[in-house]
Amino acid sequence: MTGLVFRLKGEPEERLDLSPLIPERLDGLTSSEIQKLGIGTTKRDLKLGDVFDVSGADVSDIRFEGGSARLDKIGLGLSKGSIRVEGDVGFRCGRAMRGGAITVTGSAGDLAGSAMEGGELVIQGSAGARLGGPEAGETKGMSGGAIRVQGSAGERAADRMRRGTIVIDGDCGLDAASRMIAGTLIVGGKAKGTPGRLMKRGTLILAGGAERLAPTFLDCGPQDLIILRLMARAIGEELGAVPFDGSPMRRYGGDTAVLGMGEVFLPLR
Amino acid sequence: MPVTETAATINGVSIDDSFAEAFPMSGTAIQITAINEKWALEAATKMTGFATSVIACGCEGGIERVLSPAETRDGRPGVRVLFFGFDAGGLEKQVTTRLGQCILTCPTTACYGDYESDQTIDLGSAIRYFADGFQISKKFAGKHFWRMPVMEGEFLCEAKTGMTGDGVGGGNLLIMARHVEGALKASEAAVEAMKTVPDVIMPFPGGIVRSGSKVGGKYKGMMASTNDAYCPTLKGVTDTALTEEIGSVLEIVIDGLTPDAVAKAMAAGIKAITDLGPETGALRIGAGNYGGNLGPHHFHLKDLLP
Amino acid sequence: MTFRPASVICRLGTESDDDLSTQWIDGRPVSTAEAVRAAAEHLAASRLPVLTGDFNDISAIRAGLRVAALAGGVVDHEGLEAIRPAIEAIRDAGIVMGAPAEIRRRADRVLVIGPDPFEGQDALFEQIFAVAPDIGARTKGKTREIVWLGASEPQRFAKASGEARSIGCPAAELTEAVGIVRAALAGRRFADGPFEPGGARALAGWLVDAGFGAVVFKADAFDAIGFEEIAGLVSDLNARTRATALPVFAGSAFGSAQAATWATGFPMRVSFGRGAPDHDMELFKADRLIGSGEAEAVLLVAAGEGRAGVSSDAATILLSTEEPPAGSSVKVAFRIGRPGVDHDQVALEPRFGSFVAHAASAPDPDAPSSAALILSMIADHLAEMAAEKGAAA
Amino acid sequence: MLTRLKGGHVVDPANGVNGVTDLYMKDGQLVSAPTEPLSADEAIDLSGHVVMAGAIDIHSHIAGGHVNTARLLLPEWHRAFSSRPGETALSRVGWTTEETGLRYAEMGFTTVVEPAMGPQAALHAHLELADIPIIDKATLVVLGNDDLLMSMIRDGESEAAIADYVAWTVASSRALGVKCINAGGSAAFKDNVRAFSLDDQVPDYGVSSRQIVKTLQKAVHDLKIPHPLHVHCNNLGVPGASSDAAEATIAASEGLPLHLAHIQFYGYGTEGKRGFSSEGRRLAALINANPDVTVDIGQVMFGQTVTISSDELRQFAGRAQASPKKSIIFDHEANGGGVVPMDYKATSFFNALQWAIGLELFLLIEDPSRVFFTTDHPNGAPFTTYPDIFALLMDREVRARWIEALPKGVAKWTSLPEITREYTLEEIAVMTRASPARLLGTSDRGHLGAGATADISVYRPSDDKAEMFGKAAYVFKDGRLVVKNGSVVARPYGRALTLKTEADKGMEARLDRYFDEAYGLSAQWFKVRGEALGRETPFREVSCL
Repeated sequence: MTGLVFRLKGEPEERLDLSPLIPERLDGLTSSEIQKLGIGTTKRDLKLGDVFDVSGADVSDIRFEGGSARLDKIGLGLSKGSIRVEGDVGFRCGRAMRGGAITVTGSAGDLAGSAMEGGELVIQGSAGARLGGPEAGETKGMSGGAIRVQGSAGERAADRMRRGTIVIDGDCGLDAASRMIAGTLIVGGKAKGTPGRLMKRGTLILAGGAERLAPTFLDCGPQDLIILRLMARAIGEELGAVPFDGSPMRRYGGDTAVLGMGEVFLPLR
Repeated sequence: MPVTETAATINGVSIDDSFAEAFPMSGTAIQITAINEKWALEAATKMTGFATSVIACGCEGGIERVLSPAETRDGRPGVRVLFFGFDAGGLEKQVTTRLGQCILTCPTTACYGDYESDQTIDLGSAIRYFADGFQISKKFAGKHFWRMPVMEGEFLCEAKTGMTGDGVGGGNLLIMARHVEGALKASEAAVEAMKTVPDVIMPFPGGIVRSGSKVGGKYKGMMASTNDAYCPTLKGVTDTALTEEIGSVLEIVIDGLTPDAVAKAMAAGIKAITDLGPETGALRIGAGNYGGNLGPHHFHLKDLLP
Repeated sequence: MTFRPASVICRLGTESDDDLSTQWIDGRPVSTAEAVRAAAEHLAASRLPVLTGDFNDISAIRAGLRVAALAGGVVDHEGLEAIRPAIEAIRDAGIVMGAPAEIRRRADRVLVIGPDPFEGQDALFEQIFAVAPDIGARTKGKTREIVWLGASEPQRFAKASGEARSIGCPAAELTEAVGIVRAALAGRRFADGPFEPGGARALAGWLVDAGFGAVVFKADAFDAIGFEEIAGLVSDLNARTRATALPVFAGSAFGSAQAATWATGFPMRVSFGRGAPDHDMELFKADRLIGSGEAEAVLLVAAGEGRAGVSSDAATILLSTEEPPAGSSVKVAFRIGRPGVDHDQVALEPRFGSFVAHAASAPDPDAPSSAALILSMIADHLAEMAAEKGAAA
Repeated sequence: MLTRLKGGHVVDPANGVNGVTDLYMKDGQLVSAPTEPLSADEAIDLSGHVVMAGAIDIHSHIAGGHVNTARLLLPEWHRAFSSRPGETALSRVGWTTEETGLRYAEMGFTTVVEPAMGPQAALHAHLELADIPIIDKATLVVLGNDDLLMSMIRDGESEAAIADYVAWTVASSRALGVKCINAGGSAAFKDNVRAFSLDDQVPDYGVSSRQIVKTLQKAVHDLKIPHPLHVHCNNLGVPGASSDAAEATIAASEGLPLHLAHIQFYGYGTEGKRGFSSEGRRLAALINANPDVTVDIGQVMFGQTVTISSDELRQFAGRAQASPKKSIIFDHEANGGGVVPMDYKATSFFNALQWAIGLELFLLIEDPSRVFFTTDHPNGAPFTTYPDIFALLMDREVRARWIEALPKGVAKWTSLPEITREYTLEEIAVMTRASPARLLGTSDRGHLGAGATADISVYRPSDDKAEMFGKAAYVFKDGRLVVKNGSVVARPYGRALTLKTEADKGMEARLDRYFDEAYGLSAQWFKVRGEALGRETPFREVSCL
């Protein structure tokens, strides 16, 4: 059985809510039922068939041919199977996913991997703001699984992150890891702004350095820690090469404005 | 006088038609790494000290083998250590107590679970409070670790390790020789061969025990007492299992995470002893049992011949 | 004092008494009914209309929300971006906050953080600071002490009843300054920050020793983290003593956001595109929707001079206190009266901490209609269109 | 137009009717049967249906500053929340003004009282109420933590002066009655007091909570306000202290009527190893023995909700239990308040016992005309859980199933499993129609006699009481069909019921001065004018006794 393919007919005029297109919700639907799924976000009541050509059948292997920054909520709540998008995606890609895998060959909008609990999200381009972060009012961001962004990420990546791993190969925008509860954020490029503000626990490995740290982060000096080696190795096996190798880094503890049990690792230099 | 049939004679060493009777135990494995092999071994040796018999030591433990850096979790030299106990609770208590005293304390070490199972016992999760609130929990790539600041740096310890309730304790060989030199030589050869088998330990000193025991004794409260049937000095006055030419007997006790591992270890031991031959080594190989009614595992020697 | 109705209960006047000089279609003067019909039809025909502007009358935002609900549109407020951090911080982490009237009577120690919260709000300043605390067993009769963190001089607070001093701090480091006060309060360490360590500890001690402390700041002067940090400081203080926060909001956005919250469950940037209200601070931002072309019709409410400029190419329905500019993308224009001047106005009153109905200060029967009335008429027309459509189907 | 409602089983205890009979309505009112029955212009066949007056909820936080703050605080629980897969526990709530009206109407409720309107937030409350469709609304204005009242008591001012102040507040805020919330507690909390009981004194004033309650009770009585003082006692939710507070307050009624709100939250003892036990039986006995006292329950049901209260002191204490962990606490002038999210878990011993205590009180208070049906929405549970509560009261087998599912050990601590009582339809009608109307002084509703407002709810009888009361077959509001088969078919706006009181001129002048001098506020700002609300008929006035 060949994978289910959604081929985008052209740039949609409105944003699309593609949350119904996960294996759990497509399973058992006929092709014509799939065509009739409502995916529009305006009063026009747009149907899937208006926007995509559909082929293939295996709902556990979904592919989008052609992307757009207006394709929102791809893989929302995904728990199994795989989704591959050839192109860009909009907001909330992989939000609240619990398992399975999503690959985006282009870039993603805001809230990619928002509050995800499990599974793996790979964005080969860049990600927007609040990568892995919570929605309005939610007290927890990402709480499991792994995200890799091969480009850069927007502001507030890993906000309120509670568990799991995020690797950003490029730069990350202002105030990464704000209000972090626990978990691990690894950044290959520069961390802009003041990362880690209001973090209670958790680990920031900023291999490309930070623009600045708040005075409620305290220098603990260079540290040669087994955990760094172990993480480089284990996360590398899980997500591919990571931008640190386990050699000694300078450790900062903070944010003492709140609990102060978080840590930031910066290159020795 | 008990009559023991001979199952086979290989290279001049006769093998009893007998079996080792063994018992289910809860078992686990951990990995200890350190800056070099010396310190990994120091920690492992201390941790497995006084862990010969579950009856008096609370658990049985031993070094399974030394691991090369390529084999360890963090790429440093390491040691794999196995522990066995009556049950999961007892095992966990022993392992965590020994972990706290012998690994946490030992310079440069780190400690990881080294047995995959859904059933687990605590490692770092049990001793993390030593860090007085400064402990850090890390979960990544499906694993959970505790990091504890210590004066030397940071002690890294996996939160839990897998355990099995289907481990086996009490696999054994009785090595019977003309005199103690031969018994020791044969036993040493057997232990060396057995060490190449994964998932087993021989918990007694050098893997060898001279004070093999029977169940109970004449004194109230003794759970075990000397195995008089195999004591050469009592050959005449007791119901002996020894023939006249046997002047000394040693025993190798084997604990394994699986029955198969115990069987493989026993087979390796038998091969090593028979390869050595009766002149420099042992005349006869036997096994200890209690008539077959106590332990569910019966390792028949005739099934384990080279 | 009378209060003139300005909302849904009003109906169109007869054509004969209609003022033809206050509404236009494509620059051509038309009757109110024609303009309302054209506006309603345009909104109904558009894929995703967006309503935005300054909605400085609660009656107007209530009517605007009704228009959006009926037209499947989005509602935004031009002042929302400025208070977005405040809304986000409050709903993410909570706050302990107080009314100005209570702070006036009870606060013996006031910490002011950041840019002057009372700029343009002299009456609010007077209300709080003209007198000394006069109630509370722990506060009554005390001389009010004011510390302004982030200023080189006490400036306006020198005129307050009590003693004022200032602690300098670069604007960009105010959040960090608050962070080190929190660390000091909890007995945790901190590195060299925007002010010296002894100062941070002294300030923390000063706050803890207050009978009733108030932390006053401009609501839109901080990002969400900064706002949350200040709210966190007040929360920490309340474990040991009493303290309350006063974020000072300016403009009409917060009041409109509250009305949107009761009507839709969300404080705006709400879309009715799919019927039920949906909320997203980013996706439903008017500028973004118009810029990206996702919204192709705009209804703009603009009050005040120079507010009638419409920069986008999207077809616009303009409700403005000014005449519409010639040759713009404005399709339908309404001249509206000034809320609170020509018309009565319901607005959030900072001194009151709640809504107040203000009667028109210069009521003029010849003044153009209120935005609320125009919007109500458009909504009524949309409702009629929907009813006809329903009946036809 | 004369409409005949034909052949329904009418349950109208206020008029002693419980049987099949026809009703007639005209111009929004019920009228006597015409001499010639065929003269009706329209007939609706209700045979096989149960017909009652529209239900009245006397205590439900549906509008106002704190309610709106709860909406603001919890976007993630909203039904329309943009991206949360699946339904959330709080999502069935009428969380907007719009949905509040629709959901209530669908259950056959036509009048709902918002019980905690701060005087300074009166316009805000009325603006929200004006946006709630279909149902009629009313408010109780909160006094008892205000500087002026406490100062007047301290200074020994006359009862008449105090009554004038109360009258001014009721009239300005367009309220239907007066509520007193942890009298003096919010004021004490502002002086850093963290626990406050009936005979504790408010610092700086030297006035006790008891004095405040008694003074207000007397003023309300002297002003002939129909609804007795609505009291939220001290120490809400504190094991031991809560039941003591309720007991002391009941004892303090001393022959004048008094209404105690959400009594369930006071039914907590300290027995057992968890230090939490039921005082339901004891409180019910006290209430049975004190005919001056009426109560509503504030039933707890399981699931995510949010507590909204002007009891600032207790809400601040409750913030430690917030779930999710966030809250908003207000230091208003006069009253304070707090919004604290709460997740009542069926697996929790404490929450399960709270649930049981509420039902004990419902079932052990003998007179259904003195106990009112509330969840203290949304504090104990959202009002959308009402159908389940009707089933629990009317069907002991439903109760047994729920008890069965509770955590082990809960049943031991409550008498609920032994209680066999089942509410009858007539008792339900007393509790939710006839008595609330009498308690509020709104004689035009709560019954189906001639002259009553034609607010009528019609149910399809079912053994499943939750189904029966969850979706009314028909609801008429002011004679207009607004709900059919559980769905809203028309959504006119109702009115706010307000008390016809007049403020004394002298008090008017005094308050102009007082608010200006003490708070820097205009007394005019406290006055709610109907014109500001944007509805054709925003109010309907109710006469004093």
